[in-house]
Parts: sequence; structure tokens; C-alpha cells
Amino acid sequence: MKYELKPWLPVLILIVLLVLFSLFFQDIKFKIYDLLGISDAWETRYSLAKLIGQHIVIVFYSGAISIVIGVILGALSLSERFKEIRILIEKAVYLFQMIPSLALLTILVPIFGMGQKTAVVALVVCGVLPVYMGVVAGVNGVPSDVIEVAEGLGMPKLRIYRQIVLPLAMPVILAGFRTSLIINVSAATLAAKIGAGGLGILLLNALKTGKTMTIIEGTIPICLLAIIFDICLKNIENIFYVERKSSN
Amino acid sequence: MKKAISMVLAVAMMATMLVGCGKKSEEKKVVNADDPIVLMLPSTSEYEIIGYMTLLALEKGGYACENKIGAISGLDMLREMMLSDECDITMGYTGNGMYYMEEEGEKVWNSLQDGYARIKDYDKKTNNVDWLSPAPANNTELLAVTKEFAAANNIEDMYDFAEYVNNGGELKLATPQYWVEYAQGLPGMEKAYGFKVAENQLVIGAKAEKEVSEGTDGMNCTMIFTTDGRIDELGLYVIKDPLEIPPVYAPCLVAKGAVMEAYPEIADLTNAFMKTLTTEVLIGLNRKVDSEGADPETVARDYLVSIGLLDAE
Amino acid sequence: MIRLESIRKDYGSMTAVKDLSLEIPAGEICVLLGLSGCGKSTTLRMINKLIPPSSGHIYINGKDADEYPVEKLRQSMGYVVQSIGLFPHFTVAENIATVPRLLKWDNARLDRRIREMLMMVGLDYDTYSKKYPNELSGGEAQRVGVARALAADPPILLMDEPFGAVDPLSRKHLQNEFLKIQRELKKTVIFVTHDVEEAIKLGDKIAIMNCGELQEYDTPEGLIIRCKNQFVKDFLGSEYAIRVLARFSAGGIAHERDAKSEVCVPASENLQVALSVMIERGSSSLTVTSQDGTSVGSISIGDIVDVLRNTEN
Amino acid sequence: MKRYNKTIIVLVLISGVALVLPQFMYFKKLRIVANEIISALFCLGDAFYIVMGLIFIVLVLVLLDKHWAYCAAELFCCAAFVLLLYYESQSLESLPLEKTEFSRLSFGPGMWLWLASTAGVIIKASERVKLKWWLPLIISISALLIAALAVEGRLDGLAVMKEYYSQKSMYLENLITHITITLGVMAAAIIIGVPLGYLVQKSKAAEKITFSIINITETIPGISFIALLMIPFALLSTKYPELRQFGIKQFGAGPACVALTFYAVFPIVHNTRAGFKLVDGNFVEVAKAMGMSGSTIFFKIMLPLAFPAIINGIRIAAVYTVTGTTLASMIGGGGLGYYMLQTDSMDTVLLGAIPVVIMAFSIDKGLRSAVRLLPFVGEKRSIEGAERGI
Repeated sequence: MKYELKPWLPVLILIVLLVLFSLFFQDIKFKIYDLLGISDAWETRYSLAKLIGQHIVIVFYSGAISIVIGVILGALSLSERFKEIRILIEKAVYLFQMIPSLALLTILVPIFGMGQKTAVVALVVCGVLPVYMGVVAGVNGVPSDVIEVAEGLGMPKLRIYRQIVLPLAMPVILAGFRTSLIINVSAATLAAKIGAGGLGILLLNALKTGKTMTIIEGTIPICLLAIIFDICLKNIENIFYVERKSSN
Repeated sequence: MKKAISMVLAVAMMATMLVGCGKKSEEKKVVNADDPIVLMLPSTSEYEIIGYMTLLALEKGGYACENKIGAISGLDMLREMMLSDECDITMGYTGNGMYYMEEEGEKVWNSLQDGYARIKDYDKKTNNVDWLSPAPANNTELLAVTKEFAAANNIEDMYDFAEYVNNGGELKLATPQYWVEYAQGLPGMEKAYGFKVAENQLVIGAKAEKEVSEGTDGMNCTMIFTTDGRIDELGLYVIKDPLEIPPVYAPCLVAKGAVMEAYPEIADLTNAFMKTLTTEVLIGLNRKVDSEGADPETVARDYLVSIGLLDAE
Repeated sequence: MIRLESIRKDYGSMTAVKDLSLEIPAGEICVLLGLSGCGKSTTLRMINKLIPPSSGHIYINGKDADEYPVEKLRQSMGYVVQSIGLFPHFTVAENIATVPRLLKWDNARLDRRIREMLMMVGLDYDTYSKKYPNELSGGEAQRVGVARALAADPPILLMDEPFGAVDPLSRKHLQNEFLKIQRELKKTVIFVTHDVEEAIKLGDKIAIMNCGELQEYDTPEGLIIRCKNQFVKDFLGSEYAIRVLARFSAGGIAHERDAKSEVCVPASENLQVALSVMIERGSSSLTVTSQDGTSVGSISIGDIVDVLRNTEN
Repeated sequence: MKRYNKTIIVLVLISGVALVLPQFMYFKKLRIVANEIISALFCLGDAFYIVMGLIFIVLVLVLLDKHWAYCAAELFCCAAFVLLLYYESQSLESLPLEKTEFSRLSFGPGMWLWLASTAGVIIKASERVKLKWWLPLIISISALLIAALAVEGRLDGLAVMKEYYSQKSMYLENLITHITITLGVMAAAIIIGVPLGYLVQKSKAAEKITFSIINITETIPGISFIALLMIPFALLSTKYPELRQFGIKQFGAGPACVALTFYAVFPIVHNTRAGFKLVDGNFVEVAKAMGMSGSTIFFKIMLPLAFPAIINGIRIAAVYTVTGTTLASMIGGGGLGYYMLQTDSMDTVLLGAIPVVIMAFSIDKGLRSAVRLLPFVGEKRSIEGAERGI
């Protein structure tokens, strides 16, 4: 598996941009305020880096949990023994797709209270769907004759899954993980509404005041974060992508 | 084709359920038939109650009004609407004048009359907008804890609270982002009473009155608006603020200069009920809407009837 | 080597295979010939238990197939299908090494075997071993499929219309090569096809099936002489006898008796070609020459006509 | 007992157990006060036995494991649901608890479990029912029944209705804004998306530009994209104040609509391209060979064949827009999202969420069946493969 650096370049650039942004944006903002003479007595109590950290923590936890649950649900519905509950899982997953993430967040507050715990639970509910669909579509996407030949050659069931089905299904499964993470990143920004912290706080602030500088402070880091996640996962996906495999 | 029929049925169902519920208000004799006064207010309960009182009072006084109460769903749209020609009458708080004139931290806003006078002539001069006489109430931002918590740690005013925090009392305080940042918010209180809330004790996002009252997730303190109707039901105790750090937020109607010149009578019509709205009265009215769940229009109507401005139908 | 004893397969109400009994001697190619849906593929898949038979027994080397563990049984049988089914994410080398790696061969032996296999199917090791299946042509891919099936040197080879998806020219080429390999390795092969031409060319014995039942099981020549079954006659087609000529080489029946004729044909050429040369050149006898051009004898039109009778007794 | 009806039976038993659970419903003297947990028996009184009876009948029907039995089981499940709602709200007066004009009953864990398990029973039963139109018919009828009951005020005991009455003045307006935003966004998305989808499939350059834009904007979270759009809107509204009445102002639904249109265009472009790609190849050549002009080829051959994929794209976009419009409420754009922002009572959230789910569900089901019923649909290759899920 030759390892090219080219696809990872944009990720590095974006990470550097994010770090620079979180270190220097505060000072730039106040300088601009002095220039324009807008007296801004707001004394931000939060450092941008800390918020980014919180945001990544929420997205990481909810991403990991929704991937685990999604894979388990996917495996269950694909396995012989639990074929019966497959239609139930599918319908439930289909219904949750219809519920807006904002409603999910607020419904869970009376149950789990405010804070990161509720946010993670809500994000997991949002994030499980694409993972589940990725796993099911990925495994069903493996050409059946390849599996039949593998069986015909005497490969044991477990090995077939490990060596044939998983690697071939991996690109679609990873695409499911990627969609799930993207949904989590955006839902995490909403989670600030229920006290879960993260970059959402700045964004809510931006939505409230509508001041250009606050909007930039609130939105740019989130967008950078989302794009970094996206490109990283796309690169990992390409490593597994079979069509583009070639010996040269 | 059968499938299509069942689909049409489903859509029809949804339509009947919704159309059936809404009914528009009925017609009346009018003084200014041609251009109705546009009444546009945000949709939180206190705004809606006072909005409907104004609507009913004006309609009783023979003015046609276009009811856009609740059309402003964000408080930040309020100032924009206030100055834009889309709305004739809206409502604002005197304390917000501090933002509009960007004079955070000035002491003048801590007294109702001075603050009112300041914003009144500023807006009259710069934006030709009239701030009508304010209600004698103060819906300011203070801290609240449950009654049991206050009794247990014998917290009565902010000095006791400062003492409690300083000797390491366990605290989880919920507050919206802006209150943590602006001079008369938490920073002002911390400076005045000499205490410091650590970052991990803060839950930034939104007020959490219900969570504090139920103690979910270890939440034991929240920022609260002092005329909030849910204080009694949720068993909360608003910590007194002897040094009066936050400004006075007295609700008062704000009307376009042109509208006031055309119909000066509006000032007296609205003042008739505004002057009776003390903090306690507002708390009672909010309580009906927020705690009991009554409709703001009926609450406004009952109140006007109770003070004799409206005859009960 | 392989004995099928009245095996039967039902899919609900439909019976795919009815009481099929077949004896396949070691080292021979047995072709299952029939229209699509006659149960030939199902029979093949029952042998390596991809499809469990509804009833009946399969004996391999005298032992009942159920006694072998399933994986071991399948590893002892090479398996080639029309859709080839190379693992897209494995290189050609890794594909070929699939079964040997299951048998835990060491790397040196594996590498030797891969070189050997690729040479056997006529593919150059250096250019092809690192390639991926999507970079191969249809013919090349099928060669790798055969190489993969034979890699672990299994005694039995199951082939389900392996050359079906390839263009006629490379199909002919693949068949010849496969025959060369078979002459060398003497595997017991069960070959499923619906192409009569291919059956005649490859099959030591042909089992003709229809609607799940075995109609006839005999050598290609035997089918002409002994076959009574009308369905088989129609299925094999009226010009079947000429096609069978392809199985006999000119050298095989050459003798000294007749006069020399100036038209000559190489010994390795089959009688079908010899006959068409006779017709083409209008001469009723041919001189058979070996590789170095010396005459080995001659054949006449009569010899070709009686060839079946003579080989039979 | 064959394997498959084991699951249905377990589900029916769960729904029975759910009714017996102590925490079936919550009683609230006032909107804000903490919930008092009440059991189904206490809450429904004698109606409890009727509903239990219905569940028992469903159990018997399921055991019969006959085709007609499953149809009847589905019918009884729906009937049980409607009756349960009706009796719950009716029983409010007879509850021996201290009540006020504003006390209400909201769904407790028991009720949610009952709903989930009954839905499970209906889904499993529908697998065995051959009549395809039976289930949609019963669901529509029961939904109409519930709607009628609600309009007549028979369901007022339920917290959701109480919330509705306390928000009555603005509710319809918010709903209409929500629908208008969705329709507006969808119209714009279709007008932009379909031609773009065709163009992208035609020229490589267009494809490169569009997809690079799509890949970036797609990853940006919706809410921050809306915030970013507030800047240009603010500049526009300050420079040309007269634009304000068209909604071009910083707050309000403007930025949200533009952002949602962007997000709605993506699935439409993807699916239209997949649809046209599906068609391209040999059909067009043959049509050209027969001397058909460019436009007739497009309308006679390409569009009809690509139509199912386009409808599929529109369906995904519509579902996303309906749920996405809730974000508009965060910048004062109105819509049902407003009710989802209030965390003090779960029922307000339900008040906002139920219409959104109903709209999303009916649009999705409607368009899916529309694709199936189209007379001139090409060969029925499953478009699911080409579907670009969000």
C-alpha cells in the first residue's frame, strides 16, 4: 500500500489555519474594534482553543458511540439469527431520520438534564443512521459471486468476512462513518443550546447579536473543523477504494 | 391506483387537523381604517401579555391594529424592527438602552427614571422614536437557587452567595453566553461582591430554571429574569442584590414618532394599564402563562377587565 | 473416484435434481451437459456442499462426503465459475495463493507454486503477478481463476461454464490449454456446460441432463452408437457425428495400406480438419506427416467413416 | 410454532406489559410543576380493561398466524391507539387528584413503550399481509379520527393539546411559515438543481466546478452556513433598505432559505446526474440513428427514463428541507422550530415536532409511491443504488 502525502496536504494546511485562527483571532478582533471605534466591553471568558477542544471531545465521543452502535445494529440485521428484527431496526432508523436534531436535543433535556451527557446521547441518535445504512449497503454491495467462490474454495465463514467481505465493503462503511461524523459536527453546534459547550456557544452568540465579527468567530472554526474531518475520512476511504487500486 | 388514494387520504387528514384549529379575530368599528397600527412584539410571554393589553386597549379606543404579536422571535430582531418602518408600536426595556447607546457599565442605567429619560430623548432625537411612560417594574437579571439550597447555606443576598462560593461551596451555574461577558452581568457581580466562579462551575448555553428546581445533573444555580412567572412553582429563591449591579429593565411601549403625532391619544390609552404593572403584577401575569399554560390573550383581557379598563363580555 | 447415489434436490414444490446416480472415474473429465435450468449447476454445487442435497449420498474415494469437514472437503476440490470471481482487492499472486495460504504453506513454497501456476496457464510471472483483477482481460482473468483452483493441487476440479463469458477465439485457446494441463495433471474434473461443441472437445464422458434427470451418460462416441434417447439425439444435433471426429487425431488411424496421395496433413491434426481438407482439395485420401515432415501413413475417406466402429470394439 | 411469529408475540406481550407498568402517564397540576407518575389502571379506570381486551384479541389473532388474522390485528392495534388517546384525555376529570383548569396528562415511559411495541406489531404484521393498500388505509382512517377528536376538543386532556391552546394565536402562523419556507426552498432547489444535474452530466467542466462546491458546502454544518449568510444579507439590507420587505434582512428567514436551498440542491443534482447517466449510453444513439431531433430525444427518451431518479432526489431534498427549516427559527425566521427551542416542557417540543414528522413522512411516502405509479417509468432498476443519502 504505497503511501502518498498529496491527499493529506490540504488537511495539514487547514489544521495550521485552525490553530492560527484560534490563537490570534481574539487580538485581531479587538484591534479591529479599536480601529472602527466600536467599544466592545465584551470580555470573552472563553479561549477559542478550549471550545474547539470541547467540540472535538463531544464529536469524538458521540462519533465513537454511534459508530459502535451502528455497526452492531448493521451486523445484527445482516446476521441470520436476527433477520426478524431487521425490518424493525430499519423502520426505527427511518423514523429517526425524520425527527429534526433540534427536537431531539430538547426532548432529551428533561430526561438527561443539561450538559455534555445529553448532547452525546442526542448526537448518537442522529449519528447512528448513516453508520447503519453504510454497513448494510456496504456488505450487501459485495458481489455475491466473489463470496460464493470464496466458500467454494473452502474458506471458513469467519475468514471470508475478515479477508473478503470487510475489505470490499470498507469504502461504503467508511462513507457511512464520514456522513455520521459530519452530522455530529453540525449537531454538536446546536448542542450548545443545552449547555454542552463547544463552538456552538460562539455560534449562538453570533446568531443572537448578528455582529459580523462575532459571526466570523463563531462560524469559521466550525467550518474548518468539519472540512478537516471530511478530508481525513475521504483519504482513509480512498486507501480501501478498490476501483482505483492499481499496481503501478 | 389504490396506493394513491390512501396517500391523498393521509394528506387530507393532515390538512383538516390543522386548518380546523386556527380562527382569525373578528371585525370592529374603526377610527383609522385606512392604515392600521402595526403592533409587532417578540414572542416571549411578558412581551405577548403587554402586547395584547395594548392591542385590546387601542381597539377599545377605536384604533384598528394589525396584530403581529410574536412575529419577532429573536430579541435581537427587536431593535432592528423598532427602528424599521415595518412596525409602528413595539415594546422594549429601559435597561436595553445601555446597549442601544453602547454605554455599558454607566451607573445611570441603574435608576429607572434616569435610564428611561436618557434613552427616551436619545431615541427621540436620533431615530424619532417615542418611548412611552414605563411600567413601575424591574425585570432584571439576577441569580436564583432553590429555597432549600438558600436555607441550607443561609444565602439571602449576594454577599452570602459570595461567601458561599469563596469557601469552596459546590456550584453549577447555568447562564446564557451574553450574561457571562457583559460588564453588568456576572463579571460585574464578581467584582462588586468579591467572588470568582471557576469555568468548570459554569454551564454556558441557556437559563435552566426547571433543571435547578429538579436538581437534574447537579445544577444548583441559574440566572433568572426577576419577573419570571415560574419562580414560585419551581420553588426558587432570587438572591437579593443590594448593590444593584444590573441595570433596571422597566418594560415600556415604544412607538414611531409619526404614529404618536397622528394619534397622541395612544399615550394615555396605554399608560392607563402600564402604570399599574408593578413587578409583582407582572410575575402574577407571567405565572398564568408560563406555569399554568393559559393563552396570553385571555390573560391580558382578564387583567384589563380586573382593572376596569375593559367591560367583561 | 466420485460416486453420486440417487441424490435429489427440492426447492419447495420444484425438484431441481431427481435421483441422480453417477460414477466418475479418477483422472477423467466428466461433462454435465444440458439446457439451462436442467439442474447441472445444482448438481455441481451439491458435490462441494455449497448446496445441501435433499436426499441421497455422495461418495468421494469411497468415503461419504459428510464425513469430511466441509472446509477440508472444499479445499480438496478446485472451483471455477463463469463469473470468475477473482478477489478484486487481491493481486493475481494473492488470488492464486488463496487455498495454499489456507493450508498454511510457507512463503517459499507459495512463491514457487505461484510461478509454476502462472507458467502453466501461460501468463508471465513478472508482468502479471502484481496486477489487480480489474486490470486483466476476460481470458487472462479466467486463466488466473483456473490457476487459483489448481494452486493447492486438489485431486478434483469443479468447473461451472468457466469459459462461457469469453469470446469464441480465446475460448478455443483456453480449452486447448486446459486439455494440455489435464493431460499433464490427470485431475478428476466435473465440467458443466450447455455448449455441445465444448462437451465433445473436453469430455472423456458426457452426462446429458434434462429437467433434473440424467438422460444419458457415455463417452462422446458411445452416444452415437448406443444412444436411444430421442431427447438426447435432438439435443446433440444431427451433425453431432462430424463434431465427434474432432476427438480423433489423424496420426491415430494412419496406416500403410493405400497409395500415396500428394495432399498431406500433420499427424496431430484432428479428423474433422482432415475431412474438410479432403473435401477442399477433392482427394479421397491423405498422407499423414509427422512433425519432421516424414510420411507416417495415409488415411482414406472410408477410414474416417468407420473410425467410430473400430475404436469401439 | 414457526420461527417468525415469535417476534410478533414478544412485541404484543411487551405492549401488554407496558400497560401494566406503574409509570404509564405523567399528571401535571400546572404546566411547569414536576410530573406525578400515574399507572394506566389509575388513569384510564374501566377503559383500561377494554384496551387490555383489545391487546388480548391481537395476541389471539397473531397466534392464528393467518393472512386475514394479521389484517385484523393491524386494525385492532390502530383502534387500541385511538381509544387509548381518547380515554386518556377523557379520564382527566375523573382523576381523584387536585386539579386546576390547566392540569394535563403527558406521555410517560409506559405509554412510549406501548406505542413502540404496537408500532412493531403493525410493522411485523404488515410483512405477512398481502393487501398492500390495507395498512395505509387503516392508518389514514385512524389519523383522520384522531384529527376529528382533536378538532372537537375531545383530546384536550392531553398535554400536547393544552400546549396548543396556550400557543394558539401564533401556532397556525408558524406552521404556515414553515410550509411556505419549505415549498419556496424546494421550488428554488428544483429550478436550480434539475438543469444543473443535466448540465453536470453533459459537460465535464461544469461537473468539476459544481462538485467541488458541493463537497465543501456539504460538510459545513447547516447552522453555521446560515450564520455566514447573515453577513451578506446584513450588507444588502443596509445598502438597499427597500429590499427589506422582500425579506432580505439580516434576521428573519432570508439567510435560512438560501442555506436550505443550497442543501436541497445537492441531492437533486446527484440524483439527476445519476438518472441521466443511467439513460445516456445506447438509448440516445438509437434515437439519433432513427433521426429524432435533439429536443425530442431529451423530452421523449431522456427525461422520462431519468424521471424516477429526479423524483428520488427531490424526495430526499424535501425530507431534509422539512426537518432543516426548524433551523430558521433560530434567527427569527419563524416556523415550527420555535417550539423546539423551549426546554421547559417536552410537550411544546412535541407540538412543534409532530407536524414536521407527519409532513416529512407523508412527503417521503407520497413521492416514493409516485415513482412507482408513474406510467412511463423506464425499466424498474432500483434507484436506491444511485440514491445520494444525506
